[in-house]
Amino acid sequence: MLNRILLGGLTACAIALPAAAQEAYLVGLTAALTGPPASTYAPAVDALRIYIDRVNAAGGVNGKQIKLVIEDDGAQPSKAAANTKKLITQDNVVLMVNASLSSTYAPVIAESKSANVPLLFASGVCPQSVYPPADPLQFCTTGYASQFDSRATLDFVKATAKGPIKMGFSAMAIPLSRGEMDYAMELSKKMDIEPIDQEVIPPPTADYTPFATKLKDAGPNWVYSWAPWVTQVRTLEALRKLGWQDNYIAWGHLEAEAELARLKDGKFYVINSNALFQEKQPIHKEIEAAASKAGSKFPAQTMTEGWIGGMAIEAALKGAGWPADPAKLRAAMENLKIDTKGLRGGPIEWTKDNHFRTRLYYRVYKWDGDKIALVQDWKTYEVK
Amino acid sequence: MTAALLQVDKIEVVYKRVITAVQGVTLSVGERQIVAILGTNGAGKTTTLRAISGFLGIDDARISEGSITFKSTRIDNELPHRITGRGIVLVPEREKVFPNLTVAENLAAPVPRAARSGQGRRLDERAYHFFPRLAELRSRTAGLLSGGERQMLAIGAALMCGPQLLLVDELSLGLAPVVIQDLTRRLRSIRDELGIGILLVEQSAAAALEIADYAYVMENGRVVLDGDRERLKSHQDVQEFYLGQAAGERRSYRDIKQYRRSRRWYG
Amino acid sequence: MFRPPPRASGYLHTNYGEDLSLFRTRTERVSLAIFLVIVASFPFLASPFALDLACQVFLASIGALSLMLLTGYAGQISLGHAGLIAAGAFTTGILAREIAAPFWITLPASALTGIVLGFVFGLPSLRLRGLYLAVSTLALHFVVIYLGGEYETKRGFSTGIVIDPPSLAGFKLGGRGWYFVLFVAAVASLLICINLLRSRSGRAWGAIRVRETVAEALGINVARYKLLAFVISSSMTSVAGCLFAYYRGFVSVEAFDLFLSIQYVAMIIIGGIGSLLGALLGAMFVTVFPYLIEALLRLLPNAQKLAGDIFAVNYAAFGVVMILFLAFEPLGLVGIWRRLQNYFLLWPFRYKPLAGARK
Amino acid sequence: MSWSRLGRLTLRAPSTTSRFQLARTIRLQLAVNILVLGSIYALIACGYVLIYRVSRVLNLAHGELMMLGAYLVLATASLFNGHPGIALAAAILLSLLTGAIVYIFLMRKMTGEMVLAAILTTVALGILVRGIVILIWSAQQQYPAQALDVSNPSLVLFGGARISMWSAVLVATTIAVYGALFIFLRFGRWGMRMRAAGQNPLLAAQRGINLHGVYALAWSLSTLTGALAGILMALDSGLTSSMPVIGLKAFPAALVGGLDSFAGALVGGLIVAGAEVLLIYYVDPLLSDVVPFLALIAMLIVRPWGVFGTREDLDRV
Repeated sequence: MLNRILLGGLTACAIALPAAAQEAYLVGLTAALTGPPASTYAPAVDALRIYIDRVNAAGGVNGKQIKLVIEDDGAQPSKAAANTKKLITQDNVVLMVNASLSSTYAPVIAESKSANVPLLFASGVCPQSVYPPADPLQFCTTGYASQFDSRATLDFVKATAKGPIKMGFSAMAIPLSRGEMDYAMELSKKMDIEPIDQEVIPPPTADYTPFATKLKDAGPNWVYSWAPWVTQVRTLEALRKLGWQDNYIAWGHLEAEAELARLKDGKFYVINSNALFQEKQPIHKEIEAAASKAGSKFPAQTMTEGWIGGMAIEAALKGAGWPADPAKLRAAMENLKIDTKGLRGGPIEWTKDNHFRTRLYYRVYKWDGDKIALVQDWKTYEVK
Repeated sequence: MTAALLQVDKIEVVYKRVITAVQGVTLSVGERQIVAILGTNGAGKTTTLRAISGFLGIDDARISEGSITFKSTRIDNELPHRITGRGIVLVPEREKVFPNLTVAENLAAPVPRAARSGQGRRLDERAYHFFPRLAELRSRTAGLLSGGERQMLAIGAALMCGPQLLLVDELSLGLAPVVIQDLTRRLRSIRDELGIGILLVEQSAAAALEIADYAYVMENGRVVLDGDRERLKSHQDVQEFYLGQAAGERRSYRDIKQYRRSRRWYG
Repeated sequence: MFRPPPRASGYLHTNYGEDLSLFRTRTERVSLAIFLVIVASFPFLASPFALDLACQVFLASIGALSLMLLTGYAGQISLGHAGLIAAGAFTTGILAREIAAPFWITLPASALTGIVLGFVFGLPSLRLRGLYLAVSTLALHFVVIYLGGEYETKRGFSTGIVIDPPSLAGFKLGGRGWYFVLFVAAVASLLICINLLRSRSGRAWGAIRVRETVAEALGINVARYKLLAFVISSSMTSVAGCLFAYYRGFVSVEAFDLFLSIQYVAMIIIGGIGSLLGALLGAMFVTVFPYLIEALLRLLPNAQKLAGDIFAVNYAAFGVVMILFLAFEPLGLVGIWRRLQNYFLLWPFRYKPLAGARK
Repeated sequence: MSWSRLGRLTLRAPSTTSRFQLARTIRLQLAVNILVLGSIYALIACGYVLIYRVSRVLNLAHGELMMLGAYLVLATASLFNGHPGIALAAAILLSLLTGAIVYIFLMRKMTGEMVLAAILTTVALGILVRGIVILIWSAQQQYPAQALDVSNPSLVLFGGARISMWSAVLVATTIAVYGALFIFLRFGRWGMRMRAAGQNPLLAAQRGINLHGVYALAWSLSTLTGALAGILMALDSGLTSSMPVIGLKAFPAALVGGLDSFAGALVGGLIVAGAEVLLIYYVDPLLSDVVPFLALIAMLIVRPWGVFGTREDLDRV
């Protein structure tokens, strides 16, 4: 807290750290650290930075340090484009990383393609172009992927629900979320789930009750929401306030673990591709230790995406050897196997034409009595 | 000369750092004395009044020379609401009431100087005492009042500030003569009962000289003549140019056109 | 009105040609030559990032000039500038995507959209003034953004419309190519503004800005000139939007939020309301300022650790600078520049010219 | 259109409640939604009106100041963690102070400037406040209700309509604030002076009213009501750094009602909220984002000075 106020007062710090060693891998990152969506991207960037600092502390990769150059684009496409151009041309980074809103993808892709520098999506949703047949320069480690998540969710609902299913949908009024909800409605018809209502909620909404009223009156016994966390949780709370007590399933963003504990709602399912921290696996303790040592203001539970991003960068740079140029790096990344040490259901494997992953693993959690319970263990889906 | 309540000596007011509106004006108002300033349009009357009440700032004007002292404390170029706090209250020329507030609210709004000494309640009666007509109009919105009633309300509201010196700007503007008579009579009774000084700025010299103990005549930003009521009334130029009594019989237009009497002020 | 730069006395002109020319004295022609040399050599010396920044400055100055024309000279406050840029960008995006129109169709098309929208944005100005007009342009901004968002989702471009750079007979515009194209566009819009302000409509706008009722009394058709101001300013802005779309290579609704409108209004205020030079200086300042702050803060030793906070500080610093300019330097950068010029113009004479004379 | 929707709903309603009774609950629930959203917009709108009415300045930083009030609750909650009452009171007092400070150190300098410069100063202030809030509290989703450990149960009103406790408190607060403002402006001396200063600043100064005092009072009252709205909304549904946008959505409500009348702000809030809720329910939820501004454009064309605003203001602006 004091540290923040100190900086808030803009007092100059005393000593300057020695400049980083000349010889280092240069990795550029453009991220939405300010602006409305910052709450979902800032923790991931912090995790990525802590991971890279830890790797550097342990001697770096192939004996060389990794210099991570972070630029904020405030989720603004024009700023993201300028940042990417600066990182590629001025800092001549060998690898570009994007941890920002999907609206910044197009300019970043355009800039890195013109300089053919490989581009890794670390905490934003994976664009279509990483699925097979993948674009040679784009890779993605983010947990959630459009269309696959809905298929896994509807499979889970079909498996657990007893009797006929009437499903409502809740999306945020951004093209990505609406597109996913439309796909889910089409898919549910094929699985004889009756889609009865879709609520599209504009981001700046003072009160979610009017939307929840409409959703509740449609009389669903299941509601599925795939959108930024604030829309998912606010719709649920509004529905509960209106006395709707049925099942609600949403995607598990990085805030999920803390929110499940806060809401303590027995019928609120969270489907996720990352393991939650309450399982206390060795990797989780490792992340918690690193986060507290680095004094990050974000809780360790929100750091899985960033950590996996760090692992991917480290593995890619190790594969490319030294000195690494974009072409060697891209070749190394094309058949990379990243061991997620339990953070995910299995390793992330990239092949020549599948830059997303060959297998997807989904888990479902729910609050049960006094702790978060695992409802469905890793379920695998092949990515064709 | 009774002890000077307000002493203005040789003030000069400059607008926008370029135009000198008033030069070398000296006047003084004693305790319980009614002083009038006569003059045509643009003679600098309102500027002088604004200089005294501190409202020059708004149209980018400033007192560049001279000083204004009120009960031996200098108040030139001081914040307007602080001058009112000392007891100098201005009854402005136009826009003299809050149109959307009722009469009672117009009287309650001002910040009475006396409030600091706690006799707020008594002030209300004072306004209604001098202007009983206002008591009947208590709940009517001020915007709907007639010209005369507005002037009464303006003076009443000024009294609410517990003034020691009342500056009245153009009392007679747009009012019927009988109303002016009534208002001037009330002004004198206010002066007698409350013992406050009044500085009256007027274009109709007749009404002003009715009640003024002392008067000044201003032209082109300078005081050209001053004296007590008798002296001014008997002065030939004041009669001709301000009171409209032409000397001798009526003359045809042609004569006047050729020979225009020049003013011998400095006699 | 459009004030020529201050110059010493003694320059007399004998014919209209000389009188109308923009660069009359020898010193001005020399300084123009030097300026052109610098501008021409800049792309070859500067790093690509500085080149990109320069292109952004040219784009911003077209928008700032048109807003200065509308708000600085015609006195019509408009908070809907981002909406107009979005309109230009979306026209280009839609035409390029739907019918793969080349740039010499999309450019005039976006100018046309600008004219139509200028007319629509301008209609309220006939009834409203000042604050209420600003609010009506703000409302129209939201409507344009809503329509853009609808188009994007209905046609499935969820991450924005990607368009490839314009090509004339196969010649693709590279980095430096863009620099010169945008420089020419900025100079063209500057000339348009200068000549407009020296013409009858310029004088009419000046009158409307000072006092509408008096302008009406002087026989100026206030409605016509207000709409003219809106139409010209909007068409220039949407052309800037079209160039923006081509330069960035994509169009998405998130790029044109309210903050962009505020940045443009900040440009003309910080630059100095009421002078074209102000618009240019303002555009340069507001575009370069965030990167300046970032570079400055990066010097802080533990910059890396506080990465997340630096950008909030950047955001707050922009607010502080705007407040400082508004509160302490109402004349803006141009005020400072004019004072500097006066100082050197009267260099031997310490005495400051009559303050009233040079407003 | 709406009939078919209603018909489809009732067919599938559980058989126990009669068709008539269910339709009544829906209508009641819609009325409650309109009431809650209307009082949110009205409480925010009265902040705009308070400042505009007295000093003719439109405070576009109202959304950010509202958010600052909510974040202050987080700070005071950690200071007085144990008794939420004191924490809330402290936060409200702090925001009152912020309003006065903002006026004295910033807006006082801008009184003489032109309209655009004053508006832009408030925008710059908004950017500054947003930067500081993100700096100190980060952009994460925060929950003041959790910090004050107060719960937010859902209350069942007559006829089956439901409302959350804090929304009910918000509606009550709005009514209380408007009542207090009405009495203060109608009968309080300082209230009358505020109205007087709003109508004719020059004459007010001549009557000894200290204009700076009145403007500071207006600004602090405005941040007080803004903070109330921010705090209650945050307690009801959590707090993120994107709350100022809601302040902007409440702005059309103030303008539809007429920028210088409180009755207008109240009615404007209800009109905009009603339009939004009914459109969401019967037409298309996506419109709720654009509805306030469409209502604004319609009002600006028909009656620019709003339902209750005074006409002459328009020319003087």
